[in-house]
Amino acid sequence: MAHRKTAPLTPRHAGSRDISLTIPVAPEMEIVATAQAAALGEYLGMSRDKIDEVRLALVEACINAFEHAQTRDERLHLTFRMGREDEGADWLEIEVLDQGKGFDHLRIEPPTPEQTFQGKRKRGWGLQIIRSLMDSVQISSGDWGTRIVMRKYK
Amino acid sequence: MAHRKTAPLTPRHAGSRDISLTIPVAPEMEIVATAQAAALGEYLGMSRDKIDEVRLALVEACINAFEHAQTRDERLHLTFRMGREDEGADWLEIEVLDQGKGFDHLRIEPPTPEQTFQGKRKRGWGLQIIRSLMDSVQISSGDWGTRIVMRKYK
Amino acid sequence: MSDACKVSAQRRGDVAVLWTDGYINNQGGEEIAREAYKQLDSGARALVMNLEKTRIVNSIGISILIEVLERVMDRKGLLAFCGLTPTIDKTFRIMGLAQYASIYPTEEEALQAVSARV
Amino acid sequence: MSDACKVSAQRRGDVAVLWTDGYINNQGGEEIAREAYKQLDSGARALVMNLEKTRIVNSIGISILIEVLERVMDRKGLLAFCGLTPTIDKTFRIMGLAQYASIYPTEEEALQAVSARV
Ligand SMILES: Nc1ncnc2c1ncn2[C@@H]1O[C@H](COP(=O)(O)OP(=O)(O)O)[C@@H](O)[C@H]1O
Ligand SMILES: Nc1ncnc2c1ncn2[C@@H]1O[C@H](COP(=O)(O)OP(=O)(O)O)[C@@H](O)[C@H]1O
Repeated sequence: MAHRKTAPLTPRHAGSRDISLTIPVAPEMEIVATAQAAALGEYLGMSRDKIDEVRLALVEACINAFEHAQTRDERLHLTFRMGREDEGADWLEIEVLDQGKGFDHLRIEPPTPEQTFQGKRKRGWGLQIIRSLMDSVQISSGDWGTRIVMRKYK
Repeated sequence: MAHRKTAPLTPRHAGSRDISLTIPVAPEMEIVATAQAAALGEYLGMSRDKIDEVRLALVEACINAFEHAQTRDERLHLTFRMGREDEGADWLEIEVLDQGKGFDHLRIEPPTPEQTFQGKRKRGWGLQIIRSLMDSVQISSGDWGTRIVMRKYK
Repeated sequence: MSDACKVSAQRRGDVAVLWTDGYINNQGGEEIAREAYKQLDSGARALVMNLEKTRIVNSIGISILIEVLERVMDRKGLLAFCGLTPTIDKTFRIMGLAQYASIYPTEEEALQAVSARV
Repeated sequence: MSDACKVSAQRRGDVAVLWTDGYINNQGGEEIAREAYKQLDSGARALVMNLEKTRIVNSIGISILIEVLERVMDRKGLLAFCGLTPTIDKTFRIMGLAQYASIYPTEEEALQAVSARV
């Protein structure tokens, strides 16, 4: 594992306004998780299309953990945070934490449509989609697992 | 407090299929919680009306904790479980746990419509509504807080 | 917050129709009460509340609706509900609101019934 | 599970229209592929996929749709999408599906366009 770090296994800064959701690693649980994202997006008054973008990014983060992480606890830990910039822009932040094997995200090559269409490998788009749909994305990973923190402005 | 018990402060039997949700004690967070209940009801294929019953029962349990519990951690801990009886009936169970001051639920007098209409006190219906809308309800409370476990069959 | 209940109203002679949209909690209930009292104060003798765009009324919301109903009854007016989901209907029955107010399936039926009585 | 994607289809001459309803993940994608191949095998030369009742297609679902598109292109057939939400449209563009398949706002426009070309 390239990024060995001390394992921050609890959510980054568990503020009292955070909402935490733990789901089992099981098919379609990612859709159950999106219900929470949608409810908070609505709470903030986000548009339906932006909520869909957040939901898809969250789906991709969840299925990555389901497919690749081999989590030790067979659970996925989500934290939802809402906040407002000084200039007044509301945001919704979602942290997806798995206690899995981790990966070196800097060494993941971004896929191209050409490769996807010519080649046998059609996968590898999850992180790309997350980055395109969210306003900011931070990934940290190590042998403690993987944490993705992604934010969308209203 | 009438019911002093050793404090079971973690969810009863945290099975790996459980979904846990922690929300802050704050206005309208109960509605955010109902999104989770609705998503799981839909996952089980529950009818829209039954899902509404579960949502309202959950709202009542949440606002009770918000209003009365004086939680030490300013958070409410929800656990969602799904299961199937031997005869094949699916159910959704929701546990609402607060770390508040507790109350003696056996000494709560059920309200009547007559009292409600004649008298000054119009409140006091929350637990009654929960019991009417859910198929089974268990309450335990002590100075560790209050736990309501309620189940609805599909 | 998009969950906040929106209330609108329209006057049809002696009858005021109120429409709600969204979750009726304490704020939603107070919003409805404010509009209801405004209508009563400006001469409405009957209120029809159409809740078809509301899926949840919590017990605090209902307790406020009961206060509105008492105020209407004090003034010898009428209050009718319509457009209730089965769950809201059930809750109104549990709390006894259904004993003192009338409930109709549709706005049309509610309007007809109260218009015949004011 | 109500989230599972439902797929239905109807044949209009050389063109088969497929409608999806719900979340398109691996199972949903495979459901669509099965129906698409059935239509191609029974002589359809163009497919129109109407996704207006789908709000989420995940990357696995899209990868399966790309396989369907390749199979259609191998047979010199046509594939058109319609009824995409802005988010699905965006994702199709990111993954390049939009470069190889055509996307139309409505089913009518999609049908017109492919019918003119088969
Ligand atoms: N949570 C995770 N744990 C371990 N490895 C991961 C995780 N997320 C992504 N990866 C690795 O990064 C690669 C790229 O992920 P992604 O862009 O989502 O595409 P895909 O999942 O389709 O392969 C995966 O194939 C996997 O090797
Ligand atoms: N989670 C809780 N913590 C402490 N006290 C509670 C809790 N839930 C209910 N109670 C007590 O039980 C009473 C009855 O509750 P309920 O039937 O929901 O009606 P209401 O909340 O309208 O008073 C409350 O007034 C309160 O004293």
